[in-house]
Amino acid sequence: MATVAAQSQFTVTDYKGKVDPDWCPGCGDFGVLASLKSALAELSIAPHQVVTISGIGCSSNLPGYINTYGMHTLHGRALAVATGVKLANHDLHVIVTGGDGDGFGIGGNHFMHTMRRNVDLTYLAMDNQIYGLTTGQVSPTSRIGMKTKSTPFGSVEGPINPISLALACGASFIARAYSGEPKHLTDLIKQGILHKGFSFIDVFSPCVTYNKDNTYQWFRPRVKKLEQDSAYDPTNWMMAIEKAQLWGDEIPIGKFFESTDMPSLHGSEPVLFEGGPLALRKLGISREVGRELAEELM
Amino acid sequence: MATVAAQSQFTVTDYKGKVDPDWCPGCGDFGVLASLKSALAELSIAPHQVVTISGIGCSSNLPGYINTYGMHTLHGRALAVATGVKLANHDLHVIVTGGDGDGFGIGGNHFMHTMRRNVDLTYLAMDNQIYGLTTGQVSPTSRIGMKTKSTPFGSVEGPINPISLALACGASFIARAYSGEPKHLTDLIKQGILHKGFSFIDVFSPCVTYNKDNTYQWFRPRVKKLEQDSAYDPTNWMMAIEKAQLWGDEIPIGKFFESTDMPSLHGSEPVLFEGGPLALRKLGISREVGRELAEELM
Amino acid sequence: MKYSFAVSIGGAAGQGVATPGNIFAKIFARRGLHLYAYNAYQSIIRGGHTFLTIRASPEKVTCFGDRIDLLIPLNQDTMDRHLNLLKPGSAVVYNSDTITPHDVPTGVRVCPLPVGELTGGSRTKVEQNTLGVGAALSMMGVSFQPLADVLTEQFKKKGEAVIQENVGVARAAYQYAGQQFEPFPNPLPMTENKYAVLTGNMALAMGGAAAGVKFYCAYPMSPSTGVLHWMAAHARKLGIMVRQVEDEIGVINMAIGAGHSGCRAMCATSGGGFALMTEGLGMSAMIETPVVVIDVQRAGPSTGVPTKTEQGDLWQMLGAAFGDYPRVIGAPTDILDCFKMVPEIFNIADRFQCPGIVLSDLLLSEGHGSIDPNDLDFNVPIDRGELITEPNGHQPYKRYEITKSGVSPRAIPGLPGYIHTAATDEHDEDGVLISDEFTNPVKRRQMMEKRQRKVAGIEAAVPPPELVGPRDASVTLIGWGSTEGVIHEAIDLLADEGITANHLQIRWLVPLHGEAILDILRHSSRTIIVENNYSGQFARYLRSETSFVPDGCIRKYDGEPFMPHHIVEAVKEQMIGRTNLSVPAHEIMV
Amino acid sequence: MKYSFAVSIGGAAGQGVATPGNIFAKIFARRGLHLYAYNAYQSIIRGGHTFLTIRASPEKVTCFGDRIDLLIPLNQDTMDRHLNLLKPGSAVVYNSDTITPHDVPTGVRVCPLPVGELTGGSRTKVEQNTLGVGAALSMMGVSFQPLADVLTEQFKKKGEAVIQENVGVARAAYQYAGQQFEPFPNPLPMTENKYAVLTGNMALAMGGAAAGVKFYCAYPMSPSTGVLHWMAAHARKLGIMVRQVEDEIGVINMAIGAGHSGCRAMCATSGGGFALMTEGLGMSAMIETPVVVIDVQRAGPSTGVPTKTEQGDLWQMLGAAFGDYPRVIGAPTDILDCFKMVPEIFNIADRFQCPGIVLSDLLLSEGHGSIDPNDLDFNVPIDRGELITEPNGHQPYKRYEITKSGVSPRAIPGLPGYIHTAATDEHDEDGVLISDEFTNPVKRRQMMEKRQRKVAGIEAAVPPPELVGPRDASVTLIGWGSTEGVIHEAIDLLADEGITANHLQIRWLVPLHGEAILDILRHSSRTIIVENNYSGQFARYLRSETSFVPDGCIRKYDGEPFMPHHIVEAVKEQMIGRTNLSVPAHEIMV
Ligand SMILES: Cc1ncc(C[n+]2csc(CCOP(=O)(O)OP(=O)(O)O)c2C)c(N)n1
Ligand SMILES: Cc1ncc(C[n+]2csc(CCOP(=O)(O)OP(=O)(O)O)c2C)c(N)n1
Ligand code: SF4
Ligand code: SF4
Ligand SMILES: [Mg+2]
Ligand SMILES: [Mg+2]
Repeated sequence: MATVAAQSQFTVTDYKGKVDPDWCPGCGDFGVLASLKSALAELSIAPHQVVTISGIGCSSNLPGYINTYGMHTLHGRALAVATGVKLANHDLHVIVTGGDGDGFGIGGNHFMHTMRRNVDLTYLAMDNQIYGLTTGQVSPTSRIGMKTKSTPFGSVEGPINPISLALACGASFIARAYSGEPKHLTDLIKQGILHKGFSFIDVFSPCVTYNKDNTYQWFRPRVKKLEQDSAYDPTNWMMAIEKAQLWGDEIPIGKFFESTDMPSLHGSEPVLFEGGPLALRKLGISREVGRELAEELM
Repeated sequence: MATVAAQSQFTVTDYKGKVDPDWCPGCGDFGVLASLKSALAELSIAPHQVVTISGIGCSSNLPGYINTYGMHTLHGRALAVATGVKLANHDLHVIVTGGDGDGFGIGGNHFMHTMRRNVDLTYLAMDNQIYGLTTGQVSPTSRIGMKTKSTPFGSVEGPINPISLALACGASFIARAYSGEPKHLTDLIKQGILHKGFSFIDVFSPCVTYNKDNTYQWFRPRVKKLEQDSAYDPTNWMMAIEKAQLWGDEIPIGKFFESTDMPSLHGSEPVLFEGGPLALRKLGISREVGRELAEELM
Repeated sequence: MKYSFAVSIGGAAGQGVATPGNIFAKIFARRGLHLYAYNAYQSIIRGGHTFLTIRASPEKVTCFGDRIDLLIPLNQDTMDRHLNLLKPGSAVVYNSDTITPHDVPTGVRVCPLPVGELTGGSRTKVEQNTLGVGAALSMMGVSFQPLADVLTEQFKKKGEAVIQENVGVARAAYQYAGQQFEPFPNPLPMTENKYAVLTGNMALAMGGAAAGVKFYCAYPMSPSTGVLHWMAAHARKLGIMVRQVEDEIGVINMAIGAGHSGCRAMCATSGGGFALMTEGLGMSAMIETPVVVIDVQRAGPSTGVPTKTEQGDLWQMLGAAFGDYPRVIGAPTDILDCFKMVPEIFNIADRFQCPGIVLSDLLLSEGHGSIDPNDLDFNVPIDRGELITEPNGHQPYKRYEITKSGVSPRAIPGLPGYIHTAATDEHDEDGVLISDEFTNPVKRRQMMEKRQRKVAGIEAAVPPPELVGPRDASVTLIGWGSTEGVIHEAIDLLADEGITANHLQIRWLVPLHGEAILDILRHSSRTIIVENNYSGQFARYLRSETSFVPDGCIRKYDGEPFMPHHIVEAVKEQMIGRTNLSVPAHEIMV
Repeated sequence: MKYSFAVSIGGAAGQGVATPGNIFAKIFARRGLHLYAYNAYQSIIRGGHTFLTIRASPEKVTCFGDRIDLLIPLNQDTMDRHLNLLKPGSAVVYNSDTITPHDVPTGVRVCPLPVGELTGGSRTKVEQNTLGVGAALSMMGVSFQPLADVLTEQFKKKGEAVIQENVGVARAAYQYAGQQFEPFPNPLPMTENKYAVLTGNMALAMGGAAAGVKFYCAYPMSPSTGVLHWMAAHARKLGIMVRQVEDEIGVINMAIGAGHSGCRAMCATSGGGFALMTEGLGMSAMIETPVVVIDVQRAGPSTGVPTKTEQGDLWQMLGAAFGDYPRVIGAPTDILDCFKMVPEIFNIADRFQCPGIVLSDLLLSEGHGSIDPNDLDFNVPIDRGELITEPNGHQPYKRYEITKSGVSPRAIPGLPGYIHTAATDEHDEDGVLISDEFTNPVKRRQMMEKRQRKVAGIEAAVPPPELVGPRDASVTLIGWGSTEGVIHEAIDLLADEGITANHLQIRWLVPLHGEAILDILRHSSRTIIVENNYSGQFARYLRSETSFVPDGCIRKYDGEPFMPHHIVEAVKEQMIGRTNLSVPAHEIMV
């Protein structure tokens, strides 16, 4: 797959941000950024029609590195902000990026509820199983036994499984990717953006500085693409939840699940059926309507 | 099953609280309170060895109605408080009660993380699919189309499935009950209390005042006990997650899942291996240890 | 107030105190009478004790006053609690089948209704209450037709039979009272006017609608939930996106997201929910995206007394979020002002791209009041400030351009040519983080000063408070927000006793216009701050801005609002020098 | 200060500025020299620019001072940024293979190290830095052995070979410098003492350990995370339960739960996390369960500048949670005080069953300082107040018994005979909700007053601040918390210029002892408040309590701490009446 599809009006350079990333050399986040740009270019989405929204963390610095509208919000709150952005202007493509701590730790409640609402966002969790920006503490996806600055004797808490969680919360598009597989990642991001509803992609994005357990060397031999398993059916929820339990010598990546028949939140909210994006509608209330409202009180 | 097992030192009256519940006549919460008292009596657990902890809501008023130590905390925070209580004194039996809004709405993040940590608590979610105390708004377990004061035209958001969620988050004991089946509920609460680790019981507890959809009449013909299905194996996670998807003419109640080989948080935290409950240990640091700490800095 | 008439209805939650309340309200308002109704209730759904007082007058009614003219107890408990509070000339109407009065105060008329007899046995909850209303209206000298009309509307859905039945029993009681009970000396007056009746919460919601709110989200929390209910009920009619969110953190962040996209976005909560929103307010200030938050105060600390009123959130508002940032905080002074203030705050929040806070309280938000429907003017000025909604120059665009006013033109996402990232980390004019790479103290200082320059603009946009009443009065009563009405009435009563008082009610809390306030208070012979909290939160805030210390304070923190005589007696005891801190006791045991 | 010597090491994040810093610190401290080290860095892991200054003296060193004596740039960028700031007599040591000095200020000595040559090609990052240290020490007149010792310890784990290699290159540089570079006129002094070196965060954690903290939980947040790291590292040794929680809301609630069970529980965060904790503080106050929260301030608003310092959270502390409730807030004045204050706050929080807040900042928490190890006395007084941990009367037990002190004996769960429910709803003496059934204004008022009576007790438990220096000084400098050291040094410098100043440093913020402060300030000829924020948060708070307005203010809000000369020059410009608000510019561009 070329970085630029023949028919696209845009190349990845059109999405180059104002500053270069200051991530550590080798950080998995570079791959995620690159794939996101490629996906947008290949889908030929104009930069100004995209809003990239993040929380706080190394990964959450991404919006500053891409030429789209961006919001670098509060730690853990990106999905809530993004829901507001999307409902206020559903013509925009809204991409959410952030870390495992941001999304599954402090942001867990918004994650759960945004999925059940099927808000039409594409959420890229840059999952490095560690708190990077705060220099290396345990994260909700850190494995039992992992030694970090906050668990110097090894973590004793079971990790969450983002894929199972997303399936349980009714997300309509669920995938896992690896920043060491950029083409595969790009393809999943494109599918996610095209999906009408909430799309979640849990991306393994190694932290080369603080996570010495889950390195590229650790992931490379383990990740296995679901797409290579002809028997795998991503419309089969039970199959997906079973696959999601695999973790060890084999770790599946790819599209676990997609359901195309769930309405998105903005698609099921009559207020948006006509009249275009709320943000562009004219303010104020007519005298008549005002009078009717007053009459209700008499 | 008699309210008092032959060998128990206690009767339900030993657990009678200082004041009588002011729940609406017919509220499902009465049944949950009664079953909790029976379970404690049958297990012969002394009232002072129990702490009942809740958030805020009609259901969260329960600690005031039972003769155990109690904490009536903040809306959505009971599980976090309870984790602190248990870790500080792991000799105590800690029961957590609260509503669907309290536990799955505002409290969702603590719910998720308390389960993955397998904190040794028994959590009774009194699930009436509505916000009762605030006089009837939509809840995370309200069905699509449900009309409430905050969704007068019907809810458009998919509900969460507490059982699937608990399974996905790695809870080690997961059950569903119905306050219209007090014996069954009592039995499940007893199992939950005896379970070493986090036990979650999602109890249908009808709100007779604000939920006109999910009434006793609605539940009674639908609930079906898993215990009656001889083929059902609650140690089989995949079987559990499949069953958990059922919702309609048949709604399974009973023990969906139990795993006895996951260590509880306090059981896996070496600080608690010896020396008894933290709360009862003597404060302060010996001169020698103090000197060692200073030496680290020289 | 020359004349007013107050009816109180008390019973257990679930006995339906609200219905007769609404019937009286409709009849009074249609009769051209102003009214104010306050319901003292508990945080339970059934049982307990709720006590609704509705007071009517040809003049504006701003509080429930000091006197009950007619008591309608729906149960024995209410009779026992309130009978002894009745003054000579007042009356009690009750169901004599189930309730008996004990030691009736002299001069109080007892009017027993043989409900069983009047309803011919069939006795539903509703009917029992309807009877009371019927009898009451007859004693007030109100004709029967208005009641028949209201009952007909009320039971429209239930069908002719039910209407007939209710109108029937109401008439029976009306006629029975006509024969058995003395009417009140002066019949309830009547005017040409027609009034609308609404709560402060409804007014706040309508104010939002008038301001052009297109996105409203909330998490239910008493006493603010009424705003959500009105918004939800009118969402489709008005094209407003209304969402109930998982928690208040989600609420504020979602609202800011919608505001960032270009909508006017609003949310409402109470103190506990606001505590969870403060981090979000800081974001609003830092990314310079306006958002309007309504905080409806209730008695704290913590869960406190969810159904009781207090003005105890002021310092939480002042301390909301860390660091220094511009914002505007207003406290509406009556129900109509709830409607008026919301659009004003939106204009300021939009012009200065900062958070705006409306500080209401249970008294104001859940109290019912009458207003002239023409005052509900939805055609309000809308000023969105320097908002770029379509490409119009400003190139090259710098979202956080350093300007003299501190305001930088704000482009909404989706426009070609204005791409930028809004970050909660400190950033430069172009929105690029300065906390990464080379933090630059010079740029940091410039950005702090740019944002803070907006404070002067906000100050200019907000009028200073004004003194009401004679400059040379012997005492100046200072209040803020919801206490305006009761202070106003207390001043009338003081006048009756020959004490002249003037009145300074603070409506804008931030900015405060401390200098203007000092100019006023300098000329006062005695100053007393009246507020509904323990520590004198406003007094402490005023002092922090002006060094001013009042001669005395009147405070109340028992969950109930002030009654006029509380203030009158406190002023008197302070004027004879008995104390400079009065804490009136609340007599009615609700 | 008679004598001090400051070395600065600058480079990109990841170049390992910390290591040479620690080496110097160890050598200085073992030499019996006091030291203070401050690292100016950015919120990134690699790249950017970090600049560490370490200053040593036989006297106590409380800030990084005004002068760099020796600069060790690890990259060209550092050379370019800082060379021009060097004063005559100072020197710069650098790797001449990769770095070149441009326009060297007169009187500054350039000392190029041919690193390649000295290391014989093999050149790891570490070694390059080690070379600089070796050369520097030789110029300071320090013998080589101490460096050899430290390097040996440092590379112990890496084995003999690595040790040899590093000691080897260090010696080479040491000798080369001995031959090529002038030593500094007066060699680094030496004393009998041996000092411990630690950060404020480590001191706070140790203070918790000393106080008997058995439960510590946190969510990582700069600049407070150091407390978590120390606690986690020592959890097993000290038998402390240390937990990283899902968010700060979970943190405060979990800590309160542990406190309720009877543990001393502590947590730490920064402004953004604290915002999420405020609702929990209200619960602590309402259920009267003590908890201690450390807030380490950083530059706000919002995410702000995570790696930069500010004193901008004060009003957030004052406004934390709604309603009125008792609490204690202290701001430690130096690193040792971080250690001392925590046990003091715990005793107060336990005695008065209320939340306690320790207000630190990045400067204090991440700065390194030397202290006499004997001052780290872990044998601190522990007063748990009226805590019932075993059955001992108090029957019949009422958890919220109304007492004169406002303190009600607190029984921990698990005891037979003391069963009660602690509720965040208002409750009666027995813990039964009054918000249900019949809300009772009398009981509500009694409970408010009971809790608030504790304020007087807290006030008595906390000493008023004291003035340091001559009463008749020509200026009084008022600061709070972390600025004590720099103000102290500024006062020395002012004395050198013939200006006598005295010093009032506020350590306890709530309660403030306003009267005592006024008594002091009344006698001051000129008062200036020095604080590290934009709006004068302390000045405004002091005014709210005392009406006091200072003659002038010195403020800084660019993210960097004050340097002594900033204050000196500001005082001088204010004394000649040029301004009454000074905002010093920060020269070193980090
Ligand atoms: C309310 C709040 N709490 C804590 C922090 C500090 N903080 C910043 S980033 C972060 C976590 C970073 O981990 P992750 O989200 O996994 O992102 P990564 O850096 O690993 O990409 C934390 C705890 C914050 N900014 N705000
Ligand atoms: C922070 C906060 N937000 C909102 C509320 C208001 N509130 C009290 S109970 C409740 C929800 C009640 O629903 P649920 O938890 O299902 O309990 P139920 O009453 O149905 O038993 C809410 C929103 C609160 N007390 N605190
Ligand atoms: S610390 Fe880890 S996550 Fe952060 S930039 Fe470096 S490698 Fe990436
Ligand atoms: S409102 Fe509903 S939940 Fe609450 S007490 Fe009544 S019936 Fe029960
Ligand atoms: Mg991470
Ligand atoms: Mg509920």
